Amino acid sequence: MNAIPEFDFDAAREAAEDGDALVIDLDGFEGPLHVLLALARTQKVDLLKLSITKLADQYLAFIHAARKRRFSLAADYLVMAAWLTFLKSRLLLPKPERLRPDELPAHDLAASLAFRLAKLDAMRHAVEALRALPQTGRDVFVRGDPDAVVITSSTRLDADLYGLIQAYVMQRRREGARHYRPQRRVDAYPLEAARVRLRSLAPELKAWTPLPELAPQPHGEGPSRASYLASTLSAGLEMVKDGEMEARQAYAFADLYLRARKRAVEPQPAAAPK
Amino acid sequence: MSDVERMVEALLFAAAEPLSAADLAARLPEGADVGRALAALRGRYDGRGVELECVADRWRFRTAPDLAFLMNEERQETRRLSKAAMETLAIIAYHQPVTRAEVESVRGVGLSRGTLDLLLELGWVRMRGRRRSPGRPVTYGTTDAFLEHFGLASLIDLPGAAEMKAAGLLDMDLPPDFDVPNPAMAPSDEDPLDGDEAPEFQQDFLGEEGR
Amino acid sequence: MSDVERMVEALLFAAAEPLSAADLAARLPEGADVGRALAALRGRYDGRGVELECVADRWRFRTAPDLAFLMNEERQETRRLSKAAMETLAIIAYHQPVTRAEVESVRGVGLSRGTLDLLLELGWVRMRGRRRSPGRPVTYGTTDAFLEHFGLASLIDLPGAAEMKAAGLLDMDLPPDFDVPNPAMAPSDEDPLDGDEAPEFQQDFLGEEGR
Repeated sequence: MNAIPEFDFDAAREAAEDGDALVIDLDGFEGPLHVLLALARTQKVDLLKLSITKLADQYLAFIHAARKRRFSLAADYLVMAAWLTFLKSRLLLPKPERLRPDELPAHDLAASLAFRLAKLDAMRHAVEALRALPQTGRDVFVRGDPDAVVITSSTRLDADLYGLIQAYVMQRRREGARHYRPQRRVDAYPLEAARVRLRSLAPELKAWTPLPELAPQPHGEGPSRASYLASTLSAGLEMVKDGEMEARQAYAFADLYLRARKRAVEPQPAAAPK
Repeated sequence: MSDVERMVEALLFAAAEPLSAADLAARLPEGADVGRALAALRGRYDGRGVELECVADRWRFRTAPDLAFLMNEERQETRRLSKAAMETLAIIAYHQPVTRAEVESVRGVGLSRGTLDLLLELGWVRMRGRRRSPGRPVTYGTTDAFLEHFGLASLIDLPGAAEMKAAGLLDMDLPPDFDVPNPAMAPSDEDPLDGDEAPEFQQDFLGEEGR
Repeated sequence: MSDVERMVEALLFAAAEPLSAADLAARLPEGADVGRALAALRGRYDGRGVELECVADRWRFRTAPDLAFLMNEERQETRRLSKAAMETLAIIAYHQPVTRAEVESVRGVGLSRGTLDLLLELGWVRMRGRRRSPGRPVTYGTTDAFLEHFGLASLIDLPGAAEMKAAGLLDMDLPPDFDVPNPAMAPSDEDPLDGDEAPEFQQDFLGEEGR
């Protein structure tokens, strides 16, 4: 996939005007696949017989509507939009295209997407089915007062791998804490230093760069990694506020990316009308 | 009612947790037919206020599901699992052994911190081993506690599992190329022919949002 | 079986303590004839492995007195590994071959005799050899039974730092030099055990504890 085409906003608008677009809140969707599934369900066909081109239009209309309502969309949604546009164009092209050896026929890609949606759909049904099962402690109850002589099952021993590594980490942590010498000063990375450093880096920061790469690396003595990260983030956010940098994060707790803000606003391609 | 049946009934009533047929046999007189006693008891308690049930290959008495409304005093306030956690649980249950990457690929989003560890902490999910594939990723599966909580005798009894399997929906094999690109590793490894199209595409959206 | 009888049965079964007729009536639908249901239930359970009993006007199920012999069996069952045992096992697993003194140094507390014995008895830990260092202390490692129980094909498959992190166990609080040893690549600085180790092991222990 080496061409990321421009969005086909005309098709998207048509789909929207056809009433095919869901009016949706972005809340409640965890990612593009969940949105696609909700859209696909509106086609009311077997997910494996889905019209992918129609789905692509629906999705682009959704993105379009979301942006009109000034939702800030995570990068995942936009990447999916680009990928669907690309897939749609390949599906609509006449066959002759010569495939690169590492390229799959468009119809296989479409079938795979349909399969993924069907699978996610099956899992969401599974969630509903699990929730509907009588659950212990919620719907069904075991004996409230078992006999004093506790009879337990002898054929299982509660020791699992998670417990094992948890026990290991806890001890190593305690071991570390024992060697902690409180008289040693705890160094913090000064915010001013972080500001100066980030400002000096900014001109080179043309690409999205993960925060950990921007923060200085700890070396033996001195501030901890956490302190370097925190001060660099803090300085970065100030610069974002001042319009000098941009920040991106795909979802909560995901890696945070920073880059310098481009000064001149570049001409917009054929974008959505107001 | 046979003696063995009485004994099995008493043991299961007294027990603090489900017992396997082997656990029961170990406490009964030599040669007792545990299987028959369990079948007879199950029939005897059918439709009653308390029923005999098989969970995770072990047996227990429990109240009938339709009487749940009476049990307000016994009901434990359980933390309601988030949608993400429930989906993750379902994917692990139906696909096990399954890797973290596979769970993420089914959902199309990364697992946020706190989802998998919550399930591990609850004791419903466990690490099972490692996949024999490059990188040897750790695989996850469900525990007996999971089956017990949901009242399932075994994994075969997961609702709809047979149908999903028959429809091929539980396969993990996707064509290797089917991969929605990951924005975190965006355009650096792209074909140079297309110049900086991808960054421009980002710029486009940012620009519009900033309007 | 009447509906009220079913409800009374379920309530008594799930209750944490004996219930009076008034307690039951308060939780049943208006107008339910509790007395009749209790009498019917008592008759139904007569002669069974479980009986309905009334003590000081409160009702409860209890196992039939003649079956008490089934319950009296005191079993020393190691169902849950003690915290100390789990921690010791974890250190042996990751740091093997490891001496008793090394285990104690990581844990920061002395290792009680019973803990190591239990692990040896379970067959999860074994004596591996003797360290080539002054005093030639015995080294310990894990067994095939350990691998089997934890679903590991080999020691290489023990979760490493990456998996610990994925499971939410590692965070930035850890010292920067934190690493998880790979026991499959441990250096060989030990001699094989000589023939008849068991008595010597005892001696070894006695000597060490008697210090």
